[in-house]
Amino acid sequence: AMHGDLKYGADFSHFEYTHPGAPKGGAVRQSAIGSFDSINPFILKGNKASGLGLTFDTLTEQPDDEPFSAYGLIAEDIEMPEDRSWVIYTLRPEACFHDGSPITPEDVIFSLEILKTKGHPFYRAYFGDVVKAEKLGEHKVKFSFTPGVNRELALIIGQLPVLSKAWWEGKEFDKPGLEPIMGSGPYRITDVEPGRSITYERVKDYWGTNTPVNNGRYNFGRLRFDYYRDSNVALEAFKAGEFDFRAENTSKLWDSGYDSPALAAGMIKKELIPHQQPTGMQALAFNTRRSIFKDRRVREALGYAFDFEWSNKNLFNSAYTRTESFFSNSELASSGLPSEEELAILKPYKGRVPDEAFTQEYKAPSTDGSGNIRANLRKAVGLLREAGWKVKNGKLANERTGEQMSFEILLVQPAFERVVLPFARNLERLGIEARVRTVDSAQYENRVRDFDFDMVVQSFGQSMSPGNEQRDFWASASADEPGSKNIVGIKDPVVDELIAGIISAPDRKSLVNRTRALDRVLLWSHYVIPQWHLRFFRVAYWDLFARPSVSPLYGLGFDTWWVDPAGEARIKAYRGK
Amino acid sequence: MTAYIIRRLLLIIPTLLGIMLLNFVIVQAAPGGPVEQLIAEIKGHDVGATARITGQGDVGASMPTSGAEKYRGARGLDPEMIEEIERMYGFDKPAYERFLKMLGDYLRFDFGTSFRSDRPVMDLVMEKMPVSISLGLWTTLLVYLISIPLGIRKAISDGSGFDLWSSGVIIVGYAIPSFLFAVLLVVLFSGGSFLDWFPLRGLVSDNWHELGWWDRILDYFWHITLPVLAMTIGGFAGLTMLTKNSFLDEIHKQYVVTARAKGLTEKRVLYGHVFRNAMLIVVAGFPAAFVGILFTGSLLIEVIFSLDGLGLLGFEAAIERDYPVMFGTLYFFTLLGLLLNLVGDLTYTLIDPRIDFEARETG
Amino acid sequence: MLLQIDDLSVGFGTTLAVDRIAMDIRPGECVALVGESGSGKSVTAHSILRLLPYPAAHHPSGRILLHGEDLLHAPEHRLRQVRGEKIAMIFQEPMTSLNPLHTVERQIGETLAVHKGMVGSKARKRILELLDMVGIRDPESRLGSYPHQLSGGQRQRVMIAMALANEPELLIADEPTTALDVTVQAQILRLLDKLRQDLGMAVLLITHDLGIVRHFAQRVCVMQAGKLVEKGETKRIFNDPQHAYTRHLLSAEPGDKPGSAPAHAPEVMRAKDLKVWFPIRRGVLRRTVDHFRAVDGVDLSVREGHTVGVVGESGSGKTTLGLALLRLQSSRGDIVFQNRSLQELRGKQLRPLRKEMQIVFQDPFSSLNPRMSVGRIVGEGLEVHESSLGETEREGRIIAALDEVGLDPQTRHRFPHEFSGGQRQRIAIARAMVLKPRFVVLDEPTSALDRSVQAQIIDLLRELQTRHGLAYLFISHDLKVVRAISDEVLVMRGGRVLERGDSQQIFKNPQHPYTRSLLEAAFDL
Amino acid sequence: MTPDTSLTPAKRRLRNFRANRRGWWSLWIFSVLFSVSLFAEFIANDKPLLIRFDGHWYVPVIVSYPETAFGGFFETEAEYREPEVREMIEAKGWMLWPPIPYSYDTIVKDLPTPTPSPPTAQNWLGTDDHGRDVVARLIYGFRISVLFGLALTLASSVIGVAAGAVQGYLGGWTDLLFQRFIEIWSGLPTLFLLIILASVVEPNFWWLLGLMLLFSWTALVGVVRAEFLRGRNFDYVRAARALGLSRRTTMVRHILPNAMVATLTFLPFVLSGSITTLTSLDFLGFGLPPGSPSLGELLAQGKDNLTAPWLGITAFLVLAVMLSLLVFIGEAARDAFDPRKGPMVKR
Ligand SMILES: Nc1ncnc2c1ncn2[C@@H]1O[C@H](COP(=O)(O)OP(=O)(O)OP(=O)(O)O)[C@@H](O)[C@H]1O
Ligand SMILES: Nc1ncnc2c1ncn2[C@@H]1O[C@H](COP(=O)(O)OP(=O)(O)OP(=O)(O)O)[C@@H](O)[C@H]1O
Ligand SMILES: [Mg+2]
Ligand SMILES: [Mg+2]
Repeated sequence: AMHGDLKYGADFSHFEYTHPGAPKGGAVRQSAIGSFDSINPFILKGNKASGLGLTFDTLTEQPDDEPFSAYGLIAEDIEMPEDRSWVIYTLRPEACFHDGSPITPEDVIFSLEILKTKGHPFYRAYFGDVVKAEKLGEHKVKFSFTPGVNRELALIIGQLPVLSKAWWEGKEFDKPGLEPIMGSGPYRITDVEPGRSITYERVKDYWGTNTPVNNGRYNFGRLRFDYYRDSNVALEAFKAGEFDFRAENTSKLWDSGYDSPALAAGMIKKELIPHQQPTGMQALAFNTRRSIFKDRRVREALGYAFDFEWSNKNLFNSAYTRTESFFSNSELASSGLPSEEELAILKPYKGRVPDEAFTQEYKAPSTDGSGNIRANLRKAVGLLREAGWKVKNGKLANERTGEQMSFEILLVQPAFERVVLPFARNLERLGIEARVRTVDSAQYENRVRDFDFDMVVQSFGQSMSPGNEQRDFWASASADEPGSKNIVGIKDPVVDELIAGIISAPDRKSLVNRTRALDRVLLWSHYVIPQWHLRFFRVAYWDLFARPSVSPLYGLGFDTWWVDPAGEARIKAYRGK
Repeated sequence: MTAYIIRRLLLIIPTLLGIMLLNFVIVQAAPGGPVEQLIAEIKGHDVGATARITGQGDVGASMPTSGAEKYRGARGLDPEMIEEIERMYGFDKPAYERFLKMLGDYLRFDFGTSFRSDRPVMDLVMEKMPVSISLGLWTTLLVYLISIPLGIRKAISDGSGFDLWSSGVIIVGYAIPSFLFAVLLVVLFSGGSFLDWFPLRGLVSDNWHELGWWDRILDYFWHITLPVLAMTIGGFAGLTMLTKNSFLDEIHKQYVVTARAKGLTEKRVLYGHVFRNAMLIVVAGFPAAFVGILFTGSLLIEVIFSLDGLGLLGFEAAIERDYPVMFGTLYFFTLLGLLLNLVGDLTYTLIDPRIDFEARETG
Repeated sequence: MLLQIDDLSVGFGTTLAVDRIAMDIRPGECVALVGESGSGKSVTAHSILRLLPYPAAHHPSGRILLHGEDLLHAPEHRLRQVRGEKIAMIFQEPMTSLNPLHTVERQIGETLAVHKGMVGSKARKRILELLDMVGIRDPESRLGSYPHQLSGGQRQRVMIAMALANEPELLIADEPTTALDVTVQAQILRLLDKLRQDLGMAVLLITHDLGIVRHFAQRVCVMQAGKLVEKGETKRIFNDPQHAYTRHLLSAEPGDKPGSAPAHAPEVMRAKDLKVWFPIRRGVLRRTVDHFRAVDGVDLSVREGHTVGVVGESGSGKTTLGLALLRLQSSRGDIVFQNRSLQELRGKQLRPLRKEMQIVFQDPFSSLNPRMSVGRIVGEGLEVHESSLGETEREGRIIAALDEVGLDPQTRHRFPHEFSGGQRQRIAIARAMVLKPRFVVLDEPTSALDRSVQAQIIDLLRELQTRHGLAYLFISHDLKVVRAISDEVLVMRGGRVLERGDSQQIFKNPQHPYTRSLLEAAFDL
Repeated sequence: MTPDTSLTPAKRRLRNFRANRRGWWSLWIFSVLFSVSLFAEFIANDKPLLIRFDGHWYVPVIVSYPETAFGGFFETEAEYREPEVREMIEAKGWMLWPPIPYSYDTIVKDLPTPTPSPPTAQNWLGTDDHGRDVVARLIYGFRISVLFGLALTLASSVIGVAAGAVQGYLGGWTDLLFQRFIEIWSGLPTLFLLIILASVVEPNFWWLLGLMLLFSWTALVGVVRAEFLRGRNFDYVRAARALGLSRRTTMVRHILPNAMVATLTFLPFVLSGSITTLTSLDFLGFGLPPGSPSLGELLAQGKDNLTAPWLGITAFLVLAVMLSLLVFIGEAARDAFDPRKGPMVKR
C-alpha cells in the first residue's frame, strides 16, 4: 500500500466485492463510440479498440475498494526498503502467456524497456524515474528508482503490462496493427472488424483464474464491443437489443431516453450505483494572471452569479451534486469546520491564508433554484464595491483605473454553453461583460497551453492518493510553465509548502489531513467557481446480469458481474419475438 | 479540340500544384497542428472530431476512469517529448522542405502514411471507397432517375395540381435536414421503440462473407436502404426544379412544333427533342454534384449509420490535423474533380455541337 | 373532298388573327393561299395540324375536316397519326424550325421511323434519295451536318425533304422556296408538281410569289387581315380579280432601278481575297481533317450610294460573305471600311463603326431576342450609338422606323414570336435602318414579303439610298428584286465569284453559263 | 383574357408574375414574415414596450433604464421579468409587454419541467435545452438566417453569374485560366480558413458572411458558363454584336436571361443552403457567437434532443415553409420573364 496497512492479508482468497462462485460463461455485448483501427494499446499511433487491457496481465492488481494498494498478479511477492528506492518483484512460476510459455523476468524487463523507448510517450513520463531493471534470479526482477522523487513508483511499476519478448522478436513494436498481440490476460481477441467490432473470448486455461486478485472476476465467456459513430444511434441500438450494457452520461436521456417497450416490460434495467471514487473538481477556473482576477473578492463575487441549483434542476434533471471540495466524494475532501489536526497544519500560515479557512465551513453560494438570485447578486455587488469596482453607465468599472470588467469564457465543449450562458446573463446584471467563445480543440489546446484565456471550464481530476501531481496543479513553479495544469496560475508559497507536506506525508491519516488543509486554502482563495459532480454510476442494462452483493467503493467493477443463465434465457425469449 | 484536351490535361498539373501549395500554406498558418492535437489528446482535452456532430453527454458526468486505466501521471508533457513528437511528424524541418518532400513523394505515387493510424493513405482511401461509392452511386442514380422525369412532367403540367403538390413534396424533402431524417429513420425503423426492420450500422452484415451471392446482394441493399434514403430525400428538389424550368424554356420553341408536326408522341418530343436542348445546365451541374455527394455530402449520414466513408475520413483528418490523410484525400478529390470537369466540358460539345471553347472574336 | 375548312377563326387573346374563313382542298390539287404579310396565312396552316401555341391561341369557331373527320376536335393520338403521315408541313422559317442539336439524317429519319418504321440502312437510302430529290448536292456528306452548318437554302430543303418523306396526302407548304435560288426553286416546284400528279398529293401552297402561284396552283385563296377576301380558279383570279385587295396585290411589281448612282462615288467597303474556311472535324477527338471553303477568295467593292447585288446558288457562300465583311465571322483577307482596315481592329475599336455598317439577317426569327419586346429590339442600337437621345425621342424614332417598314407601331410591346414571318423580317430591317448606317448587308430582306409590302420596302431602301448615299450589299434569290435595286451584280457559286458587272449588263447579257441558266429559270416562271 | 399587345413588357411581366397566384401570394407572405421579423424586438422581448411609473413614461425596448430608476437596487439595466422588479413597478404604475415576453436569449426561469420543456401556454413552442423560448428564438433566428441567406445569396449569385458569364462568353484562354483559378480557389481548405479566422477574430455576422462568400460564389459559375458557351452562338447574339453593343450589354441583355433560368431555380436552394451552412459552422464551433439565435442552431438542438420533438419539428417546418415560399416566388419570377407566358393563358 501507498500509506499504511493493506486491507487484505497475505492469504486472502478474493476481493470483498467479488463473488468467487460466480458462474462463468455467457456472451455480453457492449458499445463504443467512434472507431478504431489498431489493437496495439501501447503506442501513440492508432485509434485503439476498447477492452484491450483485458488481454494483458500486469505485475500487480489494485483492488477497487482501497485507496492505493496493490496485490500481486504476476508477482507473487514484493519487497522494498523503507525509502522505497527500489522494489523486487518475484514472479509466479505458473504465470504464462496465451501460448503457454512462462512469463520470465526477461519479459518484464523487455516490457519496461520497449514501452519506455517505443511505446506511447505516456510511459516514458510514467516510468521515467525507473532508472534500472535487472534480473535477480529465475523469477525475480529488481527495479531501481531515482532516489527521493516519488514514493509511489514502487506501486506504479506494478502496473506494468507484461509483454512476451519472444513473441515480439522480429516484429515492429511501434506500428499500429490489427494482429492480436500475445498477452497473458484473462481474455484473448478472437475477432476484429476494424471500426466495427472487436470480440474477446475468455481464455479457457487462463493461468490466473484462481489467483486471489482474479478470483470471481472476468466471468463473461465472450465480450464484444460494437462501434457506433453516433451516441443517439447507439442508444437506439441498445433499446433494440443490439447490445446489453450501457453507461449513460446525459441526465436528460437518463430520464426519458430509455423509454421503450423493453423498459416497460422490465427487460431493461436502469440503475444508479453509488461510488466513492474521487470526482475531483470541475469548475470555472479563473486565470489569475489576468489583472481583473487578481483580487480574491472579485473572484468570490463572480461565484455568486453562478446559479447551480437552477441549472441542476432545469438542465440536468437534478442529477448532480454541487462540488464543494477539490477532492470531492472522497475522504480527502474537507468538510465542516477544520479539525484539530487540520488547524495544526494551517496554523503557521495564519494571516497568509484567508481567515475563513480557520473559522468557517466552505459552502458554495446557493440559491433556491427558482432562478431568482437577487440576494446572491447583492452580495456580489457588495464584494465588488469592496474591491473597488462600481457600476457606471450600466457597466462595472474599476474606480481607480476606469477599466471595465469584461472577459471571455473559453470553451471547447459546446455542451457547456447552456451552463455558461445563464452565468454570463447573471454577470451582466452586475455590469460585467462576459463573452462566451467555443473553439476547436487544437486551438483550445494552444491557448490553454499559453495561458491565453480569462476563464475556462477545467477539470482537476484526483486520485485516492494525491502526490506529486499536486505540484503541477497548484505550485508556483508550474504557474509559468506552459502546458502545466496550473490553469489558475496559483503562485502562493503557502500552497507550495502544503503540497510539499502532502508529498511527504508519512501515513494515510496525515495525508488525508494535509490534503484537507490544502483543500481549504484552495477553496477559500476562490480560485475557481465549483461546478458539480455525479456520485453514481448511471448504468442501464438488459436484465441478464447478476452481480456481487457488495459493490466496490472506487469503481463499477463490471468485471465482477456475471451472466445469469435464467435472465439470459428470459431476455432471449423476449428478443426472439 | 484535341489541342484543347491536351491543353486541359496539361493544365491539371499546375492546378493541382496550386491547390496543394495553397492548402499547404494555409494549413501551416492555422493555429494548432498535429502536435498540439496529439498533446491535447494525451492530456485528455481532445473533444474528438465528430463529437460536435454526434452529440455528447452532460459535461463532467462521464464515468471516472475505471480501475484498469487509472491515469496518475497528471503532469504536463516535458518539452523533450514534444520535440520528439515533432520529429516523428517531420515538423523539425522547415515548411518548404516538407512541401517539396511531399511533392516528390506524390510524384512517385507515395501518398504517405497517416499520422494517427500510421497506415498508408492509399489503403485508407481504398478502404473507405466501397461506402462512398455505394452511397454516392445509388444516391446519384436515384436522384437523377427520379428528378429528371419528374421535372419534365412538371414542366408539361406547369401550374396544375400535380405540379403544386409534387413541388410541395420535394421541397419538404429538401427542407428536412438529412441528419434529422436519418435519425428519425433510425428511431422508426431500426430502434427498439417502434419497428426494428433495418440494421443500424455498417455496409454489410458481419457474416457477409459466409453468405451466398444472392444473400450478399440482399444483405447489402438491406444495409444501405436507410442511408441512401436519408441522402436522397433532400436531393430531388434542386434538380427537379432545374429540369422543369429549363424544359419550360425550351418547350415553346419552334423546333418543338416541327417535331410535333412529324406526328411524334409527346414522350418522344420531350425526350427525343427537348431533352437534349434542355439538359445542358443539368449536365453542367453534374461534376460538382457528384464530387459533393462522394466527398462531403454524406458526412452526417456516415456518422449516423456508422459507415466509414471518405467524407468522414476527410473530415476527421482535417479536425485531427492528420496532414497526410488530408492532403491525400484532397489530392484524390481534386484530381477526380478536375477530370470530371474536363469530361463535363467535353460532354457540352457532345450535347450541343455548336459549343466550343475557343475565344470569340468580339466587337 | 380531302380537306375542308369551315368557318375557322383563330384568336390570340381578344384579337382575331383569322376570322371565319372557309376553304377546301381536293386530292391532287394545289391550292394557293396568298395575301398580305400578317394576314393569317401561317396561322391558318398551323390550325390544320393544331400546332398553334395553345392555350395562348384558341379557336372561337370552326371545323377542319380531313376526309370528314374533324381535326380541331380530334383526340391527340389521332392527330399524331395524321401529322407527318397524312398531312405534312413545310414551315415558313426553316432556320428555326430544325432541331439545332440533331443531324440532318436524324431529322429526316425520325419521320420515317415513326410512321413507316423505317430504320437503318433502308432509312438511310431513303434519306439520301430525298436529299437528292430536293437538290442537295453531295447528300452523303451532309447527312451528319447540324443545321447551323447549313446555308439557309439547304436548311429549307432539309425541311422539304422531311415533309415529303412519307408522301403525305396533303402537303402544307408555307413559303417553301423563299431561301432557294431560282434554279433550285424551279426544281423543287417541279418535284412537288410531279408528286401531285403521280401520287395525288394535294398541296396547300402559301406564297407571296405570284409567278409561282400562276404556274402551279389550280385555285387561289386571297387573305387580308384575317379574312378570306376572294377565292377561285387561278386563271380567273389573275385575269379578273374581284376584290380590290387582290387587284392591288397583282399590280404590285418592283420597278426598275431609277437612274444610276454616281459612278465615282467614294468607296465605302472593299474586300480583297476574302476567305472563310470552316474546319471539318471527325472522330471522337474531333480533329480537324479538312476545310470547307465557304468563301474562297472574293474581291468586292461597294461605293457610296451604290447597291451591289449578290446572287447565286444556295450554299454558295453569300451569307457567309456578308457576315465576314462585317467581321461577324472570322475570315482571312483584307476588309477596308471607310478607309479603315477592319481586320486589324479589336473589339472596342470596332464597336463605334457598327453604327455605320449594319446587317439584316437572312433568318429574322432567330436574330431577334425572344425575350425582348420589338420596341426594345429596334431601339437597342439607338441606345448604344445615340445615347444622347432622350427617352421620348428614342421612342419616336422607333415608332417612325416601324412605321416606315409598314408595321403597326402599336405592336412594339409584343415579343417576336407574336408576329408573322413577314412582320419579323420587317422588324429586322427596321432595326438596321433606324441607325441610319452607311453600309448595309441585306440578306434576303424581302423573301417573306408579299409583293405589295416588298415594293414598299424596296421603295424605302431606294429612298434612303438616294437621300443619304447609303451603300447596300443586297443578297437575294429574287432576281426581279435584285434587278430592281442593284447597280452592280456578283454571281457566286461554291464560294467564288463567277461573274460580276453592271446590273443591266448582266441581266441583259450574262456571260457565264451558270448565270444564264439562273436567269432563264428566273424569268421563265 | 385581356389583350396583351398594349402592355409594355414591364407591365406584362408584373401581370405574368401576378398571374402565378401562388408565387404572388408567396411573395406577400414572405415579405410580411420577413418585415415582421425585422421588428422582432417589438414582438418578442424581455423588456416591456412601455412603462408608466410614478407619473413618467418609459420605453425599455429602446432605452435602457437602470433598476434604480424604479427604486431598485441594481445600477445596471433592470431585469423586468424578475418578480421583485415587477412588483416595484406595478406598485406605482403598469407595464405593457410585447406579445411574447421573451427575447432570444431570455432564460425562462420558472419552467414546469427540466429543459427542453414542451409547449405550454407561456412558451407556445416550448423551450430549447438552454431553457429559452423557442418562439422568440424562431423570430430572431428567422431574421438573422434570412438576412444572412439573402445577403450571401445575392452577393454570391452576382459574383458567380458575372464570373460564369465572362468565362463562357469570352472563351479561349480567359476561360481556361479563369476555370483553373476557380478550381484552385474551390480547393481552398474552408475549414482551416475558418480556424485561422476564428483564432484571429471572434466570428461575427459580417465576418462569416464575407468568409462564406469567398467560397459560395463558385457554385453558380459552372452552370452559367455552360449557358454562355451555348448562348454566344445564337443568332440574336450575333445580331447584337452587329449592332455594336458592348460585350457587357450583350452578355447582360441577350445571354444572361437564358442563364437566369438556372440561377433563379437555384436561388432558393442557395439561400436555404446558406442557412444550413451557418448551422454546420455552429456545429464546428466557428459559427455565430454562442447563444445567437439562428434556424440552424434550432436544427442542431432538434437533433441533440430527440426526446424533445417540438424542437426539430419547429425548425423543419419553418425551413420547409420558407423554402416553399421562395421556390414559388422563383417560379413566378421565371414566369414573369418568359415571353411566351402571356396573361391570356387560360388556366
Ligand atoms: N403567338 C401570337 N400571338 C399574338 N399574335 C400572333 C401570334 N402569332 C401570330 N400572330 C398574329 O397573327 C397575325 C397572322 O399571322 P400569320 O403568321 O398567320 O401571318 P402570315 O399571313 O403568315 O404572314 P407572313 O406572310 O408575313 O408570314 C399576325 O398579325 C400576327 O401578328
Ligand atoms: N458553321 C459552319 N460550319 C460548316 N459549314 C458551314 C458553316 N456555316 C456555313 N457553312 C457552309 O458554308 C456554305 C455557305 O453557306 P452560306 O450560308 O454562306 O450560303 P448562302 O450562299 O447564304 O446560301 P443560301 O442562299 O442557301 O442562304 C454552305 O455550304 C454551308 O453548308
Ligand atoms: Mg407566314
Ligand atoms: Mg444565306
